[in-house]
Amino acid sequence: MTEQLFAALPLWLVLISLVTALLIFLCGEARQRLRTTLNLLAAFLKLGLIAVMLRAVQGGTTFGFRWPLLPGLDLVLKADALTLLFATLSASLWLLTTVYAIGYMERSENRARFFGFFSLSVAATMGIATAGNLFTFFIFYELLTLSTWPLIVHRGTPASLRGGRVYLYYTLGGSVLLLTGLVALNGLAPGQDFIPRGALAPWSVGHDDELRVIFVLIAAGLGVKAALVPLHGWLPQAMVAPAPVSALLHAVAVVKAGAFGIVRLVEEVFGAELVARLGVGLGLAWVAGTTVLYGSVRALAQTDLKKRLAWSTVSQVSYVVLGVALGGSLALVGGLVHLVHQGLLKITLFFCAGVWAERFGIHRIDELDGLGPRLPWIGVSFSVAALGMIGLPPMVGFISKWLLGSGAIAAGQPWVVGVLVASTLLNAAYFLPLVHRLWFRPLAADVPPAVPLGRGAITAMTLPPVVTAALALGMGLLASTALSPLGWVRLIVERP
Amino acid sequence: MSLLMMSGSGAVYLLAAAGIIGIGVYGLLSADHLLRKLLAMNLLGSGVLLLLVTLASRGGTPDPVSHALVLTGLVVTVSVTAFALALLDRLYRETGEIRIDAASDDPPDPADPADAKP
Amino acid sequence: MGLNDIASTLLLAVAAFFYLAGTVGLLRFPDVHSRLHALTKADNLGLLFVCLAMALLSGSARVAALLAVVWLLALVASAVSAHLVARRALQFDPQAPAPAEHRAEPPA
Amino acid sequence: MTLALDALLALALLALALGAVAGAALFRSIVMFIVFGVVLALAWGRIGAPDLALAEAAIGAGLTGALLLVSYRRLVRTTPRRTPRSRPAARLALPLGLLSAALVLGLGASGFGLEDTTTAGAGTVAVPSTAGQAVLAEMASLPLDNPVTAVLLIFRGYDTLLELTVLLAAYLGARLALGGSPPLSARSAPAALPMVGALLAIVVPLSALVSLHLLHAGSDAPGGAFQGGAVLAAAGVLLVLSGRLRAIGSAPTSQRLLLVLGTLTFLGFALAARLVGAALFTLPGMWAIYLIESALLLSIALTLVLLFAAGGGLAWGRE
Amino acid sequence: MPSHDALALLVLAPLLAACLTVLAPAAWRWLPVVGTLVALPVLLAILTPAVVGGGTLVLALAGHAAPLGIHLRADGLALLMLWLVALSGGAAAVAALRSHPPASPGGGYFWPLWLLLLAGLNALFVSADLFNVYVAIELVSLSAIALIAAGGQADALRAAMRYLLLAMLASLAYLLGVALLYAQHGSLDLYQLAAGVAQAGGGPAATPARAATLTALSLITVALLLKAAVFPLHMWLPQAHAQAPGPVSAVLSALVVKTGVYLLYRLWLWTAAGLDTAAVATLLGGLGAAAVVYGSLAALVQVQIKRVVAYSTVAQLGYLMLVFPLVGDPRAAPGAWMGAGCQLFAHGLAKAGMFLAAAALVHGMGSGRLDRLAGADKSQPISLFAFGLAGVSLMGLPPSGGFLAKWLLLEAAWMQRAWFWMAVLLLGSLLAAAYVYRVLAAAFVTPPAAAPGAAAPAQSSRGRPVPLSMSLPALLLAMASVAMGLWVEPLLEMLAIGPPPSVGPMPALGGRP
Repeated sequence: MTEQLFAALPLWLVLISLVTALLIFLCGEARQRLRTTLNLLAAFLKLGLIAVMLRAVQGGTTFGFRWPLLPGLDLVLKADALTLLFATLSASLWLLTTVYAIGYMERSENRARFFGFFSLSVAATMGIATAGNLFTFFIFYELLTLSTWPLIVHRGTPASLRGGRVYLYYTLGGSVLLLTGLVALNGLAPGQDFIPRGALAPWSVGHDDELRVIFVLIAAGLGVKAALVPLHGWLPQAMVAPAPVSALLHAVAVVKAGAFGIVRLVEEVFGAELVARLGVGLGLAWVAGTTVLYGSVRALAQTDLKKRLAWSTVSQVSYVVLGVALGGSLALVGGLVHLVHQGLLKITLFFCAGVWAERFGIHRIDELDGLGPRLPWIGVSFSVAALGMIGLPPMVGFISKWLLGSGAIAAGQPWVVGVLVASTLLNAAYFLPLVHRLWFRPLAADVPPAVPLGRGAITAMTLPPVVTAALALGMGLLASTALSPLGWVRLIVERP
Repeated sequence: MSLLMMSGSGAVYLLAAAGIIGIGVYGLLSADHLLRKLLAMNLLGSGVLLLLVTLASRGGTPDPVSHALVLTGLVVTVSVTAFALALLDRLYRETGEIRIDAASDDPPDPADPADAKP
Repeated sequence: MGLNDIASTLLLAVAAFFYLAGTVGLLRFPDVHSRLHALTKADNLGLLFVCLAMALLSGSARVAALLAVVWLLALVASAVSAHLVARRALQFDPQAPAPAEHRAEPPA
Repeated sequence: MTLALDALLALALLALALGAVAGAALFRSIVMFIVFGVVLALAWGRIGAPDLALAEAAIGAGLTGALLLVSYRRLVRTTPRRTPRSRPAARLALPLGLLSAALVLGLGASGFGLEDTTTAGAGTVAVPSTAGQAVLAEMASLPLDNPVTAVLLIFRGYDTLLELTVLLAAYLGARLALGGSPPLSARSAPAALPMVGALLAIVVPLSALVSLHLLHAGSDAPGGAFQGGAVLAAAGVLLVLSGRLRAIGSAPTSQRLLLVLGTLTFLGFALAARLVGAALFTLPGMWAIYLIESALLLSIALTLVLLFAAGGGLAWGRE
Repeated sequence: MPSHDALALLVLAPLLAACLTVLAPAAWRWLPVVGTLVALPVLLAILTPAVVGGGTLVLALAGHAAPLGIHLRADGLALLMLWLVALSGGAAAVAALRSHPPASPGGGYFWPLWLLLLAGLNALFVSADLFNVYVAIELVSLSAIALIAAGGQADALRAAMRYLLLAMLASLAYLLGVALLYAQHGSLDLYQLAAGVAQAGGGPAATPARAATLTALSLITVALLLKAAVFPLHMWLPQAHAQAPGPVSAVLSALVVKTGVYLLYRLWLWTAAGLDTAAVATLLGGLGAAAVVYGSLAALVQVQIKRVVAYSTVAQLGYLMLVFPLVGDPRAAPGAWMGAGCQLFAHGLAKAGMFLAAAALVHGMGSGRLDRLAGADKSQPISLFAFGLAGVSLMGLPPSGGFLAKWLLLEAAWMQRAWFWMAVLLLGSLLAAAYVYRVLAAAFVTPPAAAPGAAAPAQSSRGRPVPLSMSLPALLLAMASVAMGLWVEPLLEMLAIGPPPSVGPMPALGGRP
């Protein structure tokens, strides 16, 4: 019994956030203290569980939970190393985002609804992390769509409703593609679980074209959330959401879910060899490369801070896809580790942007002049994250790019190095000016006075970015240690 | 009754039933006044019942089951008709209408400000 | 062809004559009252003769009695209904062949 | 000769139906419809369905006609306000009518084709043993001689039960549709007239007698609860028309009981069969059949009268 | 109590209850709701294990076997519908307690009719006799239409009258078909007829028997299509369902229109199983596809929330028609059949919940118009949440019953490479998402009164509180329709009992195909 419960830990991981969401919905708008306590409690509990699983998985234990839904179709939750990489990232970042949101949302309405769906979307993310087969993955992938929509339209303004509508059009369209691919796959090879190096090889004989179509369908379905060009249209629109939501969307939940799904698809459904043999990997790589460059170029053109960050996400997340698509362990390591790095850096940036927006009502880039000294902690964190994004050694960004580049060469795709270099230059071109404005420009005369906030709120909004920035820095410096993301990813890639 | 005679007169009543059904359908579609529509409906019903019995009485031996069915059908028809007339009465009182366009689905006036129908 | 049959046939012929007369009256007479006058008298007689013919044909007392009851009932019914129609007609314009509301379908 | 008579009846039916549908004046159409019912009753008799002849005369012609007439009276009280919409359906009326007639005719003919071959025994298609034949075969073992009643109460009693509930539903639905509005007066004859009184004094008891006779005869001869109930209802209709009875908003308990008496009795016997270990709906004997039929008769009569009077209940005396 | 009695009592008990409520509305005011909520589930709890364990249950009433007598018959499909009646009917009854209190004058007529409606539905689902089905149809239509008219507004009366005329016409067409079948084959039993129909229909072309049989079948089919409001015979549905009182709309959409579909399944998958029905299946499927597209598009342009829901019913019934072409392929048949069952059940629950939620929203916001819905997320959270959940099931998003249905149908379509049906299914779910989204978005709009900076009371004034007895049943039904997606095992067990002859044995849950 107990070992069954223990084996079902992934399920608990999902249930915690689910239950939290329901409790928050129930306890209503007024009971803020209770809500905060619940949020933090659940977040810590989840981190604890993940810690336990980390140890166990390192020790070689595997967790699994299976619940039959239809004949030959099960709901499977499991925890392997890859799961935990994503779970750890999202769980810890969720904790910080929650803290941040508590401060950020202090004066706004419908907090119960907000935090309820917030927890719900995190539950979906946990499900995506622990999904044991593509079908389960799809279930939570859709749940994520549903639970993030209310967050995006939270403000209820026409603009946010428009953003939400676009978001739904894209994601539901994507889910139709995904569903079709899934049905087809299930018709071809019924009831496949995620298995290292994929399990389709036995079925592939004589079905190459079918498999190509299926791969394209599923990849496209996932590419919508991963914001691959040309399926990226919703992401900039979704910027209307409150800052914590943007942070969640970009760093933890939605975009990452897409990228993570592509990892699972390539590595554990089709398997790298099959993908290479079908020749779909290269195509994916090209798409990712294009996205990297396109996103950077568009980011350069933005004058709105959050818009620029959004476009940079479009480009950065594709690094992950790129790494996976190239094949070969080096590139894969680079891609996977960027999953973590980009998350940390991007969430820091969004936190900071949110603080400026909330306290000074600043949204445009040219309003940033001289804000660094005004809120030093925020300014420093932002700068650190920006430099990390550019990939300045010894920042984390550098590690990912280096691994990707060498992996590309190893995979015989030198053009990728060109892409990387170009995008690095572009990153510098759109991030350095921000840092420059922050520190080396005189404070503009017409900057409004900071909106007065409670101490608690200020701390709640300042602490998270500082922590994430520090983490990013630390991971760069301690990259060689075993428990750093890099070490963990190595463990994943070099597993038997 | 000899088979020949029965099937002969049976044929006659079959003709009648077919004619009545046709007339009923015609009336149902052409009628404007709801009362007329109901009347045509009753004609149609009689035609169907007549057909039921005529067809079922094989070789002159009348078929008791079909008779029982028709008896049931008669009572059902009169019940439905009575209810329809009551409905018509109320409709007439509420709207002053005695005709309805059965083939179209007229949506309520969108400009209607207070149309709460819980 | 026995006596019975001949008698009943004659009776039926007479009945037919009366019915014809009544019908012609119904169709030809100018107003409600004269029409009623034609109908009630003639048709009741016609019915009487039909009943007689039937009674003769059946040749059983029971049937004859039943037929008598039938005729009497018809008599009463026609008397009352004729009376009612006459009253109703009086309430309207005496020239009117029938109560106005029955003249045509209600205007829409 | 007989064929000629049948043909005459058929022609009359068609002519009357056409008149009822195409007539200019609605009132005349309704009268035509009533006459149609009477002729149809004759036709039933000719086909060898006397039960149906009775039922048609009482229910089809009598009550339906009365219902149509009384609601006609109500509808012409004032003139409607709306002008009619144009109805495309009307253009299709004639072709569709002809089409359906032809269709049915063809099918019926084909049906007869089968019948003649089979009954002649020459047909290759084996004669299916119809439910009707099965019933006739069973009749010998039954206490009653009228196969129709046997089917209604013994073989397909379940249908009859549901049919009763349809009648009940019609009453309830009519009440619900009419809402709280007070029942309209259906009386047409000035009740004070001595002649009307005399007529009622003769007709009402007589029709009660007839209905009882039909009920009793039903087990062996044509007739039964439905015909009897309809005749009794006709008497009630007369009383309503003459203002002796009037409709009131809601029924007193006694009338409520009468309304559901038939259904309850039938249900009771259907269920009680299980208590004695028999199958559901098996009736213990003739007495049960008589009991059920009397209950049915009362319920049917009251329901029909109430439907006619458009009232929740009945009360003596004029409003 | 033997399961046979439970089977019969499922029909007789509501009848008895109806009689008692007519007899003394005040004394028995608790009977309708308690009866629906307790008696039906209890009876089903007795019946279900017997059927699941012992296979299809057949009860010859009065001990007379067909064709002499009438059979009651409970197989998996019937059981499923009976459960649906009990669940949706029960929840709707609770909601109706508020709108039509039994003590009120109207309630004295409303509740007996309610019980008669449920009795008629049960009778229809368990009947094996064509004519008995006719009587049941009449009972259902009559009581349903009366309940629509219970509203009493002009629109409701018009809708009821239109529905009544079409229903009468349909019943007569059905009766005509039955007359032909009886004259042809001498039996009224749905299942006994199968042999004769197969023999006659399979016979050489243009034999009279064949012509009569096929025409009879098509007459009955047209009648049932009208009852089931399948495009293009749906014209009566939107007004009727939108104008009826909320709980009545719920039962109409969840159960009453289903009777037509259910009988179509019985007719074509059982009675006419012996015929080559490929063409018919394609035709019905085509109608279904048209219904899916038309209904969804129409739902997209409605301004009344209840009309949106009504048109979504038109669309969802289309899915049930798609089953006909999909069960054709023997390999795909079991999946398609399971999909049909899931869709029947899931849509029943979800649509009932959605109508109840819509009624609660209309009651709470004081208007049925979408643009009056702004701010409902604050004043009517439960109803809106229920609406959203039901919507999830309707658009077939996981995890929900609707999703399982869509998945199974898609899989069946894929197996026979039926791209068209696949496309229709996917398009339908997208459109469903669109029209559900319209309602939710309308509710999420910040009401102008409560624009940023406005005082808090300005928005709290929008919408009045809705009694829990109206919103909670909606929520429970919606949650059930979603939860079904996670635990569909009992449903599949039922469906495996007595599937159509053309459908092979059902795969067991958890087993690998």
